[in-house]
Amino acid sequence: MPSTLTLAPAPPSEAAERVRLEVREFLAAELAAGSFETHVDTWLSGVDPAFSRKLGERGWLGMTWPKQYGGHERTAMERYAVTEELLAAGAPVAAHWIADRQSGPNLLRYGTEAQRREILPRIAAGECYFVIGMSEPDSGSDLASIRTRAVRNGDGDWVVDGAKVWTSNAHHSHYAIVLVRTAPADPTARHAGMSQLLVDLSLPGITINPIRILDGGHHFNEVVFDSVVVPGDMLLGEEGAGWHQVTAELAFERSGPERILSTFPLLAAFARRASSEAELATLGRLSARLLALRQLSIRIAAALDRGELPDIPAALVKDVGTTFEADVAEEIRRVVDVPASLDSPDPLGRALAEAQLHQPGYTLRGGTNEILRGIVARGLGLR
Amino acid sequence: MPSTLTLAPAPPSEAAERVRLEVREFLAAELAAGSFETHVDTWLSGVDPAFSRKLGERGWLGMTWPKQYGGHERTAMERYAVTEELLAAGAPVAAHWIADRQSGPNLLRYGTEAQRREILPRIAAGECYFVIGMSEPDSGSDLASIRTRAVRNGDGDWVVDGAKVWTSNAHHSHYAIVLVRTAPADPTARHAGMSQLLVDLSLPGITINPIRILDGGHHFNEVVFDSVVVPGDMLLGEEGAGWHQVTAELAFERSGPERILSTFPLLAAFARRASSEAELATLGRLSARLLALRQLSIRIAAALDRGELPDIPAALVKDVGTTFEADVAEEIRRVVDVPASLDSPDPLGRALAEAQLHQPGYTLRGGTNEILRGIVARGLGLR
Amino acid sequence: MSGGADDTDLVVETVRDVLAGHERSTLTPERRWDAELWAELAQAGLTGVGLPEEAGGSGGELADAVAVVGTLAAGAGAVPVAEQLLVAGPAVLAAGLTLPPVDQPLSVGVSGALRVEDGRLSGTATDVAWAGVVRHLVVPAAGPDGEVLALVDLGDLAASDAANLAGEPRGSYVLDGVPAQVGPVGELRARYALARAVQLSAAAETVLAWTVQYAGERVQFGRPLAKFQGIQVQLAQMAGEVTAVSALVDAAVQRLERGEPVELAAAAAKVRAGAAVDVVARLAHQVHGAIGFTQEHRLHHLTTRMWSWRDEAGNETTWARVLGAAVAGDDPWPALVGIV
Amino acid sequence: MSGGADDTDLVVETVRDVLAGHERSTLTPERRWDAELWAELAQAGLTGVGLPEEAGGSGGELADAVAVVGTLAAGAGAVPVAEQLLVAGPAVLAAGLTLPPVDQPLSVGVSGALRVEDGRLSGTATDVAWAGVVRHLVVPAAGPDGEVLALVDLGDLAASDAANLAGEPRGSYVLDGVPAQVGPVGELRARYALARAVQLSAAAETVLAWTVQYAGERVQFGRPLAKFQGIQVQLAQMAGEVTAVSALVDAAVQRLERGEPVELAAAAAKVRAGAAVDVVARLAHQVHGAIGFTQEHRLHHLTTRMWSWRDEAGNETTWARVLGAAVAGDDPWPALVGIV
Repeated sequence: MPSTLTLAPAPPSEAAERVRLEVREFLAAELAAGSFETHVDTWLSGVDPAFSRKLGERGWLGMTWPKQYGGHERTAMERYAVTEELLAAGAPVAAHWIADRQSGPNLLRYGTEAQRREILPRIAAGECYFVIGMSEPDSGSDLASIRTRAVRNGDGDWVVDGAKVWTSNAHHSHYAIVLVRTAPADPTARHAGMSQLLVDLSLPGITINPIRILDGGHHFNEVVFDSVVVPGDMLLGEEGAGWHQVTAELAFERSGPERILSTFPLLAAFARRASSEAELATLGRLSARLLALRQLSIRIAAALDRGELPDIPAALVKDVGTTFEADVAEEIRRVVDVPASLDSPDPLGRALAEAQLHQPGYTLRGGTNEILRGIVARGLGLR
Repeated sequence: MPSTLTLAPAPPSEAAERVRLEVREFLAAELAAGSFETHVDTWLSGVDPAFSRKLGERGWLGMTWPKQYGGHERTAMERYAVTEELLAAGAPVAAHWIADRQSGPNLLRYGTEAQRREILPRIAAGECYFVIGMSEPDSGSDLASIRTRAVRNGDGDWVVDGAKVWTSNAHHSHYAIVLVRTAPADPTARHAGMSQLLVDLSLPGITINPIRILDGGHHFNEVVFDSVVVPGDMLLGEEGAGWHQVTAELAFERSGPERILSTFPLLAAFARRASSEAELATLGRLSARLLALRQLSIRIAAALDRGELPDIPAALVKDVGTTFEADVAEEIRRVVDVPASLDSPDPLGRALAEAQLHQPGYTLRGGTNEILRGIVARGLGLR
Repeated sequence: MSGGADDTDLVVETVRDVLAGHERSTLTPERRWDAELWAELAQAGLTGVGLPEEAGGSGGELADAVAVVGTLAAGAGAVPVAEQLLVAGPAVLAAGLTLPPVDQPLSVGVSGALRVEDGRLSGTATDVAWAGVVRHLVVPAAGPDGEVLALVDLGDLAASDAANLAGEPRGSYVLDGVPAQVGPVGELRARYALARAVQLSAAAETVLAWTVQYAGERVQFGRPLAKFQGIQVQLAQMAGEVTAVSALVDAAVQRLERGEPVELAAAAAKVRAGAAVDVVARLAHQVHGAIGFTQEHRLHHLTTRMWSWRDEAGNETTWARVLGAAVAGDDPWPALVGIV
Repeated sequence: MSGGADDTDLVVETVRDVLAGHERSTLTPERRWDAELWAELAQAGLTGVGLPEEAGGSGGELADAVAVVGTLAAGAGAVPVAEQLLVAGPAVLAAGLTLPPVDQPLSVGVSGALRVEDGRLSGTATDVAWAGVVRHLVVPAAGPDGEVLALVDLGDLAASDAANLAGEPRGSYVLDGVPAQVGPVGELRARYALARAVQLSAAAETVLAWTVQYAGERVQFGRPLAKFQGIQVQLAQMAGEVTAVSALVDAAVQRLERGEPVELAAAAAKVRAGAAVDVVARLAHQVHGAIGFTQEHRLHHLTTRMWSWRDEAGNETTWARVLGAAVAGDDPWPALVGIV
C-alpha cells in the first residue's frame, strides 16, 4: 500500500477511557434532567450556550491547550473520546464547535500572545464562539478566487470589504477568522496575496444575513463587510500566507469524529428497535463501516498529535465518512417502514427526517468530495 | 428532460408475441432433449454450430434482412423477441452472434452485391460466423491509435500487416471485418485514413492465438496478419470512411438485450428458489431494474427500426445495463449462502461462479463505461 | 375534451400557464397547501381531467391526467391532483361509487386500521395525503367479507397536524362511524404507488435538467462545472437513472391506459423510481453545491418531495417483495416479461 | 524467534524470498496447490510461525504469523498457511489438544453436519479449505454436551474434487467414525473469519498498488490513464475502501494479540473486508481494461481469491447479523465502541 495511506495504531489510553465514562455519566444525567434532546447533526444545528458553558466548567473544551491559556494539557486521545461521546449522544455542541476544534488551535499556532491570553480562556470556558470566513458567494470550492479584500489605512488598520457565506452560526458568534485578499489577484500566482484576519463580529459595518437551509433551519449566514475597520494587530499569522494557513487548517478539520457521527443518533434510534434478520444485517453492515472509519479517524488524531500531517488519509476519512453519514439514512429507510417526518410521533421517524434533510450538507462542508478525491489522487502519485 | 434522451414507446406487436412463444416451445424441447445446458453469458461462451444451424432452419437468424439475401423480412420487434428468449434461456448462441447482430447488417449497408449474395444467406442459415477486428494490443479504447495497416499492391489487392485482439471466437469463425489504416496516421486528423476490410480467416498469413480469460476459458483470440493478401474487392464501404462506419456500428451494438441479460440465467436460478423476505426483496429489486432496462432497450430497437440513431440512450443502456449484469451476482450472493464454484452440486452455486468469473467482461466489451459516459455527456450538451 | 396527443400538449400548456401565474409555494416550514392554485386548476377544469364527463369529470384520456400530474409534480404544485386524478377518482368510479364534485379535493390514505360496518367507517387513517385539506377521502377498510374501498365525506373533521419532508400535509384522521360509500377495493394501492412513481419520474427529469443547466452555467477554477470529467460522470449517472425510470413508468401507465391489471407493473415502477431517488437527489445536490442546499434555491422543492414520495404508498422494499413473489417460481422469465 | 517489529520485517523478507523463488501458481484451471512452496516454507520454519516452540511451532508473535499470512495472500501463494497459523493451529492449542507436526498441512472446515461420539467423528464436512491436500483437519462438531472442537488425522481419506473461484481446493470429506481429539470449540469460527479478513486486506492493498501502477504506465488518448479525472476518482474510491479495511482488520488483530475476545471484532472485520471486495475488484478490472481479464495477467490471481474469500468462513450478511445483534438494544454506542 502506498506509504501515504498507512497509519500506525493509536496508543491505548486509559485516561481516554476514564474521561469517556465521565462524559457518558454527565450526558445521561443531563438527558434525564431534560437539559437537552438528542438530535441529528448537532455540531451544525445544536446551539446551546448554557450547555457549552457546562462543558467548559468540566474542562472538556480546549482540552489539549496549555494551561496558561485556559487549556487542560490533556492528550489528543482524551479529547477524541470526549468529542465522540458528545456527538454520539446528539448533544448540542454547535455553539463552541468551531472555536474549540479549529479557531483555538489556529490562534495557538498563529495568534499573538495578547490574542491568545484574551481569547483562548474564554473559548475553553465555553463562552466565546467563532466562525470561519472562507467561502464567498461566487467562490465555491475555488478559494483562490475570493474577492473580499483588506487594505491598510493611514492608521495601520485594515479596512475590509466583501462578503462571506456558509458561516455556521455567525448570529451566535463573537469572532470570525476571515480569509481576505491583502494584495491584488495575480493570475500567475493564484494562491499569493491572501491573509487571515481575526475580526470581532460586533464591529461597525458588519451585517449578518441568515441563509436558511432546505428544512427552513437557520444555521448558516452571509456576513457582509462594508468598510469594516479591523485593528492592525488583528492579522493572524503572516501577511500573504493566508492560503498556506487555510490549507493546513482544512486538513485538520477533515478527519474528526464529526465526519462520521453526524447521523449516529439516527443509527442509535434504529439500533434500539432492530430485531428482524434484515434489520440486524443492516445494523451490522453500518456498524462495521462505522468501526472502520473510527479506527482511521482515531489513528489520524494520534498522528496529528505526533506532529505528522496525514492529509491523504484525512481527505479519505472526510470522503468516505460523509458518504457513510448519508448512507445511514438510506440504508435504514430501506428496511423500516416508518415515514420520515419532523412531526413523527416515532423518534425513528423524526431522526430519519432530520438526517435526510441535512444530507446534502454532510458531503459539502469542508470541501466537496471531488476536491478530496483530487487530494487523494495526488497522494497516490497520480498528479 | 433533454430531447436526446426521450424515446417513444415501441409499437405493440402480436407477431413478436407469436414468435416469442414459438422460440420458448423450441427451447423447452431442446432443453428436455439435452441438446444444450443453460449457462451464463452464452453470447460470448456458448459456441454450438449445430444449435446455430437449427435456429437458421427455423428462420430465426437474419430475420429482418431482405429475402433475396436469405433473410425473412420480419420486424425488429420480432427479432428482439427471439434474441431475448434465447439469451434468457442461456442457450448457446455465440457461434452466430456477431454475424447475425453486427456483421450481416454491416454487409447489407456497405457490402457489394456479390458479397451480400455470397455471405448473407450463409449467415442466415447459421453456417457462417464473423469476428470484429477493431481493438489492438496497444489501442485499448482509443481506436484512433490502431496500427494494423493495409497497402495496395500492384494487383490492386490489399496487403495487411498487424494484429487484432479480443476477437471473440475467431477460432470458430469464417470472416473478420477488420479496421485498418489505409493511409498514414495524421496527427491533425486522427480519425482519417481508416477503412474496413472483409477478410476470409482461412487466408495464408493469418495466425489465431488464444487469449484465455481469468477462468481459463478460451473465447478470445489474437489474430495476427503477416503480409496477408486480401482481394481488392474486399474493401467494405468507402476507403477512408472506416472511423465513421465503426462509430455507427458501435452505437448499434450497445443497446441489445445482450447488454442486460448476460447474467439472467443466474437470476432465474435464484428466482426458482427465492422464498424468504430478503430473497424476494432482492429478486424484486433486480426485476424492476431489468424491466426498466428492457423497456429502454426495446424502445431503442424500435427507434433504430424507424431509421433513427438514438446513440445517447444506447450508450446509457450499455452503461447502466452492464452494471446491472454485474450487480445481479453481487446482490444475490449477499442474500444466499451458497459458495460460488464451477464444481458446485447446486445450479445456483455454478451460475454464481460463472457470473462472477465473467464479470469484468460485461462492462468492458463494446467500449468502457468511461467512454460511454463521455458520449452521454456530449448528448446532454456538456462537451 | 376528446383525447389524443395534441390535446395532451394543450393540457400541459394550460397547467404550465396556471403554474406560471403562481409563485411556487414555499411549503417548508410554513406547511400549507396552495388553495389558490387548486382554485385556478378547478376553474380551468383541470381537477377533473381523465374522469368522464358523465361522472362529473372533465373528460379526456388517462394520458392527459398523467400529463397534468407530471407537470404539477415538476412544478412542485402543492395540490392533491395526483391523488384525485390517478388514485381516488378512478378507484371510486371503478368501484361503482359516486364521484364527489371534482372541484372539492379528494385524497387517499392506505395506512392505519379501519373497518366498515353497516355503511359506517371507524378507526384511524394514518399518513393521509393532504390531511386537513381535502374534503373527501378514499381508504381501504376491513369489511365483514374482506377488504373494501370506502369513500367518506370528511366534512370539517380535524386532522392531526403533520407533514412530509416537503411540508405536504400527511396527517391522521380518527373516524368514528362516519357514513361511507363502500365498493370493491380493486387496485387502489397499486394505483397510488403508480401515481407516486409518475410524480417521481417527472420530478427526477426536472432535477436532471436543472442540474445540467447549472453545471453549464456555474464556473469553478475558470471553467464551467460541465467541463470537468468528474461532473460529467455524475450527470451521466443521473441521466441513466432518469431515463430508466421514465421508460418503465411510461410503460406501466400504458398498461393502465389499456385497462390491463397493473399491480405488478406499478410495483416495478415504484421500486425503480424509488431506487433512483437517492442517486438523483444526492448527485443533484452534490453538483449544485451549497447553493442548492438553501431554501431560496428551487432544488429542494423537488428533492424533499422525492425523498418523501419514494416512501409513500409503500417503499421499495414493500413493493419489491410483491414483485419478487410474482417472479419467484419455476418460470421466472415468462412471469417477468408479462409484467410490462 | 523472539518477536518484535524487526523480527516481523525479517519474517516478511523471508516469505518474499521464498515466493520470489517460485513462479506464482497458475491455479486455474488446473486446480492444484503448491507443494513445493509449502515444502520450502516448512523448511524455513514459516509453517509454525506464531505457534509456541514447546508445542512444536517456530515461536514468534501473532503479529509475525499475520505478516506471513498477509505476505502469502498478497503473493497468491497456494498453501494453507492462513488456516494453519491463524485458525486451526491456535484453536487446537487453545483447546488443549496436541498440535500435529507443523510441516504437515492442517486446515479447517466450518460447514456440514458433524457429530462426535466416544472420541469418533462422523458426518460430512463441506467446503473444507484445501480438502484433498491437508493431512489434519479441525472442525466444529456436535457433542453430547454441545458443540466441541474436533481434530482428526485424515490419513489418505479422499475428498471430493471441488474448488473455489481461484481454483483453491474446497471439497468435502465423508467421515465415518474417524478417531478425533476433542476440546472446547472456542472462537474457531471468528478466528477463521478474521484470517480471511487478513488475507482480503493484504490482497486488496496489493490490487490497489497494481492498479495505481498500471494507471501510471498505460497511455490512452495520448496521456497516462492516471491523468484522467474519471480514473482518479475510481482510484480514490479504491483507496478509501482499502484504507478503511486495513485499519479495521489491523485493530481486530490487535485484540487477538492482547488475548481479548475477538468474535465481534472479527465479525466487523469480515463484514467490512467483504464489502470492499466488489468495489476494489470491479474498479481494478475496470481500470486495467481487457488485459486484466486475461489469464496471463497477474490481476486475476488476487481478484478471484477475493471473490471467494469474502464468501468463505461466513459472508457479510451472516456476520453482519451477528454484529447487528450485538449492537442492537438500549445502549448501542457503548456496545459499538467496545468491539474494537
